[in-house]
Amino acid sequence: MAKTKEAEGFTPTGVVYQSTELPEPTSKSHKDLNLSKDDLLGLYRVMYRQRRFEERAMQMYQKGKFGGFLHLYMGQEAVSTGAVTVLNDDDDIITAYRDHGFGLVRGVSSKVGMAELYGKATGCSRGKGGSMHFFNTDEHYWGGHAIVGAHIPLGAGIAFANAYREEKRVTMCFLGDGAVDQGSFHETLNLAKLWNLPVIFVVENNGYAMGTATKRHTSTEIFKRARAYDMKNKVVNGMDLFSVIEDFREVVDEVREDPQPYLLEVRTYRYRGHSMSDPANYRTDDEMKEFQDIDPIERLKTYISRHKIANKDKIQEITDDIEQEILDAIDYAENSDFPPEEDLYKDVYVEDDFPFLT
Amino acid sequence: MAKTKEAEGFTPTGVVYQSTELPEPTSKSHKDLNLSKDDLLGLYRVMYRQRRFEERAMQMYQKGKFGGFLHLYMGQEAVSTGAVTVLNDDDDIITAYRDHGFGLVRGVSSKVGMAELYGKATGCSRGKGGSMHFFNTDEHYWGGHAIVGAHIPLGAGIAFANAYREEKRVTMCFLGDGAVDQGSFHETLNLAKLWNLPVIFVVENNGYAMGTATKRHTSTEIFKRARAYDMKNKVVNGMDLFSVIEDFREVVDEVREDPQPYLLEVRTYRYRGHSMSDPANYRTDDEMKEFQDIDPIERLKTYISRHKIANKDKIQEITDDIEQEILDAIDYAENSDFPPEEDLYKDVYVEDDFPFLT
Amino acid sequence: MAELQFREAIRAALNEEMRRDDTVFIMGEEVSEYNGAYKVTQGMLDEFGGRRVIDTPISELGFGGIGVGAAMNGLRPVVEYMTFNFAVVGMDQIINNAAKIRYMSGGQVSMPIVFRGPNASAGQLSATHSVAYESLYAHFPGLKVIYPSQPADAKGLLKSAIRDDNPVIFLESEQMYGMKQEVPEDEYTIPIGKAKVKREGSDVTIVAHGKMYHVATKAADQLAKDGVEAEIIDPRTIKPYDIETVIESIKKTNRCVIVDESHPFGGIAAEVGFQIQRDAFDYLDAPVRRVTLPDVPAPFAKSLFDKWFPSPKQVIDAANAVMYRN
Amino acid sequence: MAELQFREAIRAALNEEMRRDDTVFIMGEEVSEYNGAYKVTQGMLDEFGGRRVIDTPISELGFGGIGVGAAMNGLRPVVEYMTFNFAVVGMDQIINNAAKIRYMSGGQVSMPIVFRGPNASAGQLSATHSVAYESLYAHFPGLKVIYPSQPADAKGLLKSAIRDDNPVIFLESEQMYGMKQEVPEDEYTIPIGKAKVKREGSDVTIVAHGKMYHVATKAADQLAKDGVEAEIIDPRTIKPYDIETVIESIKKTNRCVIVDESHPFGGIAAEVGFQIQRDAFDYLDAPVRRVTLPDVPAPFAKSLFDKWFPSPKQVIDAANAVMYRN
Ligand SMILES: Cc1ncc(C[n+]2csc(CCOP(=O)(O)OP(=O)(O)O)c2C)c(N)n1
Ligand SMILES: Cc1ncc(C[n+]2csc(CCOP(=O)(O)OP(=O)(O)O)c2C)c(N)n1
Ligand SMILES: [Mg+2]
Ligand SMILES: [Mg+2]
Repeated sequence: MAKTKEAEGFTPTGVVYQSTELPEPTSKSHKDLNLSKDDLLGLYRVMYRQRRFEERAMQMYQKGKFGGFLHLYMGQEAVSTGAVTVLNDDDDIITAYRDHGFGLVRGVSSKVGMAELYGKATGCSRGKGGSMHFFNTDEHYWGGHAIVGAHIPLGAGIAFANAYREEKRVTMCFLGDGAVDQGSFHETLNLAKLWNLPVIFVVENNGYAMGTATKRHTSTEIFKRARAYDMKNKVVNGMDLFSVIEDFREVVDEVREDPQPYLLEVRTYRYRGHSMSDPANYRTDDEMKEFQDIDPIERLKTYISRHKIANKDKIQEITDDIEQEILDAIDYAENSDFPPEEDLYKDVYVEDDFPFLT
Repeated sequence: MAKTKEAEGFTPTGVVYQSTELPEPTSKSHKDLNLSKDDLLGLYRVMYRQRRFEERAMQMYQKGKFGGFLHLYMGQEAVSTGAVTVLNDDDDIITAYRDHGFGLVRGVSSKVGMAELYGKATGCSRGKGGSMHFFNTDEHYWGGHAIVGAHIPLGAGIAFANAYREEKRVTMCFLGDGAVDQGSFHETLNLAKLWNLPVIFVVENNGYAMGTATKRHTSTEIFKRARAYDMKNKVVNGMDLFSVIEDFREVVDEVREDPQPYLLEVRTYRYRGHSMSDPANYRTDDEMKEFQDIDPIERLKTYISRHKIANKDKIQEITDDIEQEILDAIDYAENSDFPPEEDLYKDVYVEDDFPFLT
Repeated sequence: MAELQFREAIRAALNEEMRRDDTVFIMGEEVSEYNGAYKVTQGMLDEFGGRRVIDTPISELGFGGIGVGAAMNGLRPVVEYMTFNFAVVGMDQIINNAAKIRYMSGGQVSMPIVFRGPNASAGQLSATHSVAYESLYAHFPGLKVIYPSQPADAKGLLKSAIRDDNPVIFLESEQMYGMKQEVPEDEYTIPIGKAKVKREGSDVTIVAHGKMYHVATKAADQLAKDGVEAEIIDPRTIKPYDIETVIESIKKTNRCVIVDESHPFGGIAAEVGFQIQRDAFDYLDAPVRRVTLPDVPAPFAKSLFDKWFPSPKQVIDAANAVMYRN
Repeated sequence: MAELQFREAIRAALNEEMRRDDTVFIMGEEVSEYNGAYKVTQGMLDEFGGRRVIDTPISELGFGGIGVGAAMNGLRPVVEYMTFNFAVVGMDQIINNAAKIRYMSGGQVSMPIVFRGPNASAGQLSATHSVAYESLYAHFPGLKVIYPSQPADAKGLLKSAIRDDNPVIFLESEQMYGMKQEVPEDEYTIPIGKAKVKREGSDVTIVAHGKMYHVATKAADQLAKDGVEAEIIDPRTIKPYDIETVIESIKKTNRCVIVDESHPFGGIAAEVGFQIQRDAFDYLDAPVRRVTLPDVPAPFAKSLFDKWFPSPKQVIDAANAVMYRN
């Protein structure tokens, strides 16, 4: 329950902070951003797919259809969507465990994603990884990682390999606001700067690390962390797709041209609790409403209507399409087989005849 | 061998950077700093003790009198000496493995220190720790720690305990420039700032982490690391005792009054290689000479003469005293017994009857 | 006697020790305002305030080390890891600093600190979140390691751990937090390092700790139906390990199965099995067998997870094997 | 054949593999400009340049993880830790990322990475700098672990490790770097996971790897003078462990001593001893014995260190014990 009593003790307690102040959204139009009408409809489809996938996944989880953790990305979809909009297909993406959105924008179909949640052999990680470990390396999507902060050096390492081969690929490494307090963040940023690695560290500051408001876990604004390394940095409005596209594009282009790391603090919001077991009592209904009022998907929909990009029917058509796609995905997941027992020993090592100890 | 070819590859190679630029030394006199004539002679004694202790220790090591690593502090003595000058006796000190100087200024006598180097039962850590683990907790000296960066949270924890008990003790946590690239540095600074711990992180930037010049291992000036946490910070001239005293005093007083962490970058120089096995080919003779020309002990000696604080004889007397003290210390160490075999099992656990596994 | 959940028993131990001694405090992720990720610390902020019930950032290395420093300087910290899977990034503070500083300083430094939290798997949480770390910590001299299986043991042992002047690793389990047991209402402690015979039997000795104790009892129930009387020993403490009690039992049964939630290589079962063959060779009528995880990371898929996790069936098979029953 | 120091054999393996394959590179503290803290990488910067021989800051977690990421994305990194004592702060990248990502991704990711450097004690370096980590890494599925005792093995095994598509931990020793041995001049590799009988004998089997191999040979020399013929097996690879070769030997000798530089709890000796009693129970005429470090951190003082470190005398005593010689 959100309290308001005075701070006492070491970590300030009891105070609910306004967790993220959003920069003004961009005033650019879709044309300014080089987006066609079709692009906009495509973006709507991609954003809505992520949303609906998770709404349904949540229902299925609540029905007990699958187990494990389930961390929902709802509210943050502009970030994943903006990223793939500006990246080349062979640019690299890696993120933490709140990863469904990134999977879905990077070639994991709703079917294969849902099957992974169900732990089926047809899942994007063959049922081995579950919700926290969506992978699709064929399309340069490197997962889905569950130890907070541990994938940050992996992102830099992926960029290192690209630089080593003198490929012009850019890596975007997404992480939560909670991960900036990990040692791995610091070590990696120093190394990336020292070695001029073409990697963009994107902190999705959604206001909370589990139940801890950003300002209760980190001693100052996150973008300032870059100053410790003389690293370029920027704060991005993550609730507005156009703003994300504009800022990401500028930074991606710059990093591709002049290889060096960048720190982006994207301010956004997660609508659901940290995971399914979190009632999110640490925040107020008002705060929630404030962000839902600027929902990125609704905002895009409104833009599409207002600018007469498409009529209501067209939007409804996409909505219905996705609805069906997700229902089909659930069917697919439910009808898929679990991995056979012998898969337990598969892919621990490369070889098929590794002499496992008993 | 110091090379000058162009940087190539990832970490810049081949370039010898000017590793530390010193801020101007203070122009304050000893009176301005509230130091009496006796104080100055005492300071000279303390500084020279550290120097001579190590010069002799080095000789004994080269003669094969004892084993292990030996990291010499020579050149940096103004830092340890300045610290104890401004700290109260119950303020806390902790440092890394280059720790003889701190031991000697905090109640470890030359005898007991030398005995520790020899691994004798009479040593300050009963021969269990050796050169890297001088301890004297009775006088609030918490060691001597050999894993780079690992003692940084200990320093904050010591300060935490003081804050918890509402004691006005200040903790000084010394670390090398190489340690600022460790995750522990980052995590601890964030925590210390978040919790307003009365701890001063003092980076002794002696220009090198082993063979790696500071600017080859860390992406920007070290004091800037503080900016990531909105932490107060300052660069200190570590080759001049008066400068160290002036700056440390100001900061210690401030932290005692208004508990909060501070980051100090003290620029200094180590005269010897990293450890006894390091020929230090990575730096130039010129650079070495530049720093030896402003040797803190010589500087104090000159000040004492020039300001007629004492005549040559008095200084010689102190020098001779110390010379004898160190020779006695060597005798003491050599004539002391090794710990008895049963000590192997002592102090692993508190209890004497722990059932050790075989 | 009151019936307490495992989490309540732990909380009771924490509350009692914090009331008793102002130098005891607890810190960790979500322990304070959120009342604990698994509600172990529920209500503690209200009672003890933010000075003694402290939320931390996700900085296991940093706050673990601050705990160690605070212990050196006179406090008695209880450091909670949300799970021990996350302690890995902070492990250096445990195995190098907490475990060794007393020794390296020649006994000048006391280290009264408890590191506690859930250990091992908790269902389908995939590979990084499912590791049993007791054998790893037990490997390092200077530490004590406790992994209780039941609320009453947990309470008494945690109180002893908090009062102990050595660093203690205290392992729990998300999956056991809800388990209930009668717990004495009067103040009590249980000595660290004493195993308990929890079921008597003369045919085979089954040694099982932590979550595996419950797998073992299921197996023993089934074995009893088949006319086999298993003796179950719960070591409760992993380090120091009470091998005497195990060997006493083997002198009677001449057969032993060790159930261990670790991977096999160098796990608890390996260690205990080694000691048994060395110290009770002549009493063994069959080799000691172990039931462990396979040497495979935790899979997510339920089909695989169920195969991965040690089952009563495996324990029964191993018991039958050491008794040379078909 | 050329006589090479251990460090030269390792360097030769690195050089050969880097010449052969441009995706192989090495990074670590002081490997480049300084030519290696222990001169293993001497001359490599000159030959391969700063793109492939890379100095790092003291950021074991960071550069270890960058290695893992680079391996995922097509390179074959060799990550040098100045010693494995320092890898502790970066261990998460090894036991969670390198070891498990292939599995968690359902086989999509390859992990061709070698983590190498000195392991275990190197004289009086005190408690934090003297730990043998092979049993810890061997505990985690997904890793291979190698700890050779001689230059020729080291060269052939390191080449195999670099070519292996799994993550491999390759352990060396500061104290062995200067040891010399004839090493074949022609290109060769040695398969991972094969033990070698390095001395034949019929009275007792002594199993010893890494630095302990040399302790074992000294003991065997002395035993031979006393008329006892010890067979020495060097497993060379710790994971997978070639238990068959050990058991073959025990079928002949019926007695076994394991020499292991780890602390006892769950060390290599515990694991191998457990397997022997389980799989060769009927061949054993005596319990398997182990010679390990005591369960005590490394002391500095020479008097204590010498007592701490396993000695040939202890091996001889253990051999006599399993042979029931006074
Ligand atoms: C090292 C580590 N410590 C703790 C955890 C448990 N944990 C999982 S997610 C999380 C909060 C992370 O918050 P944030 O980084 O802001 O990401 P978000 O959940 O908001 O996307 C915590 C504490 C973990 N997985 N890893
Ligand atoms: C975690 C860790 N990595 C590596 C080492 C090996 N090592 C010991 S000292 C040192 C250099 C440290 O340099 P710096 O921090 O600048 O201190 P200085 O030696 O200059 O006093 C290194 C790499 C270590 N002890 N711990
Ligand atoms: Mg967050
Ligand atoms: Mg330095």
